[in-house]
Amino acid sequence: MTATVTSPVASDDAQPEAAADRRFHLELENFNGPFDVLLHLITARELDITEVALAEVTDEFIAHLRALQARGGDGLKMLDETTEFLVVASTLLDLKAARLLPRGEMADDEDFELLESRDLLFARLLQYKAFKEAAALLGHNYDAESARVPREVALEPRFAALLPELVFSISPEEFAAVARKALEPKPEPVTEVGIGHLHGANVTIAEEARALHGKLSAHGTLDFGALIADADTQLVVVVRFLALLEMFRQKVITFDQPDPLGVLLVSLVDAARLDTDALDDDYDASADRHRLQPAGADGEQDHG
Amino acid sequence: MAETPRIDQLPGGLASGLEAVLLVADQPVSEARLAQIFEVEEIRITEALLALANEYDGRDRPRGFELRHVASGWRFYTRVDYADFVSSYVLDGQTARLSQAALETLAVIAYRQPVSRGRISAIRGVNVDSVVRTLLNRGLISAYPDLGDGGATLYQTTEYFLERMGLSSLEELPPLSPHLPGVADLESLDSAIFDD
Amino acid sequence: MAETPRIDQLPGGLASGLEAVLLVADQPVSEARLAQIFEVEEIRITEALLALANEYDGRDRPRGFELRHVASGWRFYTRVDYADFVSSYVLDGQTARLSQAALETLAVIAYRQPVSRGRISAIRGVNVDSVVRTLLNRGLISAYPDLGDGGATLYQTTEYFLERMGLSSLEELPPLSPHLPGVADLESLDSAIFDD
Repeated sequence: MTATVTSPVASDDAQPEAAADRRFHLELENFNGPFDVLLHLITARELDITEVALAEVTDEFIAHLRALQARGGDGLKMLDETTEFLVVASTLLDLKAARLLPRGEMADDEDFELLESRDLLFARLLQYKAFKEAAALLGHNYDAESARVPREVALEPRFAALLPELVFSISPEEFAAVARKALEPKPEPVTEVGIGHLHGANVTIAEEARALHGKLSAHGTLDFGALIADADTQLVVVVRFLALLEMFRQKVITFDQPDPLGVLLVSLVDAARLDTDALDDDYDASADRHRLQPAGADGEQDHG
Repeated sequence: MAETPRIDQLPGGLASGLEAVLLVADQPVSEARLAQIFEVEEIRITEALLALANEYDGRDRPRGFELRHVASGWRFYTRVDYADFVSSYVLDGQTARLSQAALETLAVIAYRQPVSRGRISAIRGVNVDSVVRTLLNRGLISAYPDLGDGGATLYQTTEYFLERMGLSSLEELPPLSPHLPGVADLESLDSAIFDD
Repeated sequence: MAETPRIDQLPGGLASGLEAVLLVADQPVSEARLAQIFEVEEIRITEALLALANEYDGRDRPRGFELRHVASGWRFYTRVDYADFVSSYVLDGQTARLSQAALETLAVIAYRQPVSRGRISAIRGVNVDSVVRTLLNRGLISAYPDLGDGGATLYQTTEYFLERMGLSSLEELPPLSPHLPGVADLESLDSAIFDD
């Protein structure tokens, strides 16, 4: 039991034909989110976590994501789950893409970024793995302790009688008020896990697109490094990259990359085409429009 | 019973088994019940308990606890010689006032009785074990008679509670507002929480 | 202390006195507190408790109870061997198992406390609201005292958590996997990406 992770399909190992069939089919409910799935995919292949065959894992992970989306269900919860998976999936995709490209020298910042995002993903995965192992230990302790029951019984009458006479002067009405307060449904604590932490408090694709649009309008053509020079977190970098992809789709800009892994040049072609409202619709669930969740989804939280 | 009872296959045997069960017994346990638990004849239970009680009274030293047979069964009690020390433990830090937590818990029990600790915890959002014990010790609540269904212990308020509130019956408790969730809603709330 | 402590004048002496007090205790009792009650040096308490625990473990037979040091003090527990019989007598929330999600969340809180739900979610990659609620109800975690800075609620493990895990203190938690980057690195990792 060193670094193994309990596999929900471990029973398959007993069947040779199941082992041959490496296709991805899992009981989704058995998993605890993207890291759990990723860990499973890696351990199912008996791979060293630091040398993951990214291409294979990525494909299966994306398949899993599709299955997750197809499952449907409670709107906000789905959104949470899906976005968590998306972060992992997009990082994996990034890495897979990098693998497919010819290996070159470490040319510039983007390479470092790619490495960084890989390291970040692995760091998070390792971290999750460590906690999962700790959880197994705690679970073991918890179960073992369940076999012992502590003594906790009411006081013997002779000692109970020693207790100082209770000062208990509350009117029935006051008492009812206490009951009312205690029985009232508690307001749900504010959820901190919207997609807020994905985009940071206030990083949105639409906003970043507007900002990029502004920069490009001023300079015409800029390389990617320059566009992210003032980004203070990885998140902003990621969001700007997504924004650029969107702008490319809207034919606002074009890309040019003369050399493999070389400088990525971004040029403005048609400034008027930019439609940031569409970006809000697609990405920004904290805006007023909620296209990603069914209208009136239950349990919607107030982010504020 | 042709087979050796399970308890006789354990190192401490019936004596230790009885010690274990009685240690956590909140009220006296009858010999019949113990016979059922250990799957042995009642006479063996009686003999074993008498031997234990005897042992505690002084085979090597009088223990700090004694095993006594009271009305409905057997229970551990502290030995009277050490009452001073026990009192000073019990009285240390005791106040004459009910804490806010105790009062709220009492209110939940009063309006939802009979109710289990699990349900109270779910309603209050915190573990209530120690507060429930305080209320028991204060005589404000008592365990609801065992339904024999193996379910969790349920709690209810006592006559003393009514006395202290100046009420003659529970019906005199002021009604709560109509928008509070009914018992049915709480059921589903609980299962949502405990199935997690 | 020139005079002989009162407890030494009683037939059973300190050992029996400790048995009596611990019998009424409904939570772990610290050695310091026992020293105060019996008016003897703490070291004598420690030695006496260790000797008692040892004796229960099997001088003549393993007793049905054991004396254990958990959380911040000593407490009587039933011995594991008799768990089947004890559980057929008491069936309570005690034995309800924790889900995988609850255990993972508990692990993150135990090792990263005090920690916000946002941070836990970031580490586990999923929303943890309902699991945190379950753990609060079970009394395994509690809200960290509000820092008054308007920040998110932080959570920490409770004394009861230590008891349930059979630990004397958080320091007894086994170290996290050795492959893991240093704690400091992860802190910065967390805050770099997930601070909201």
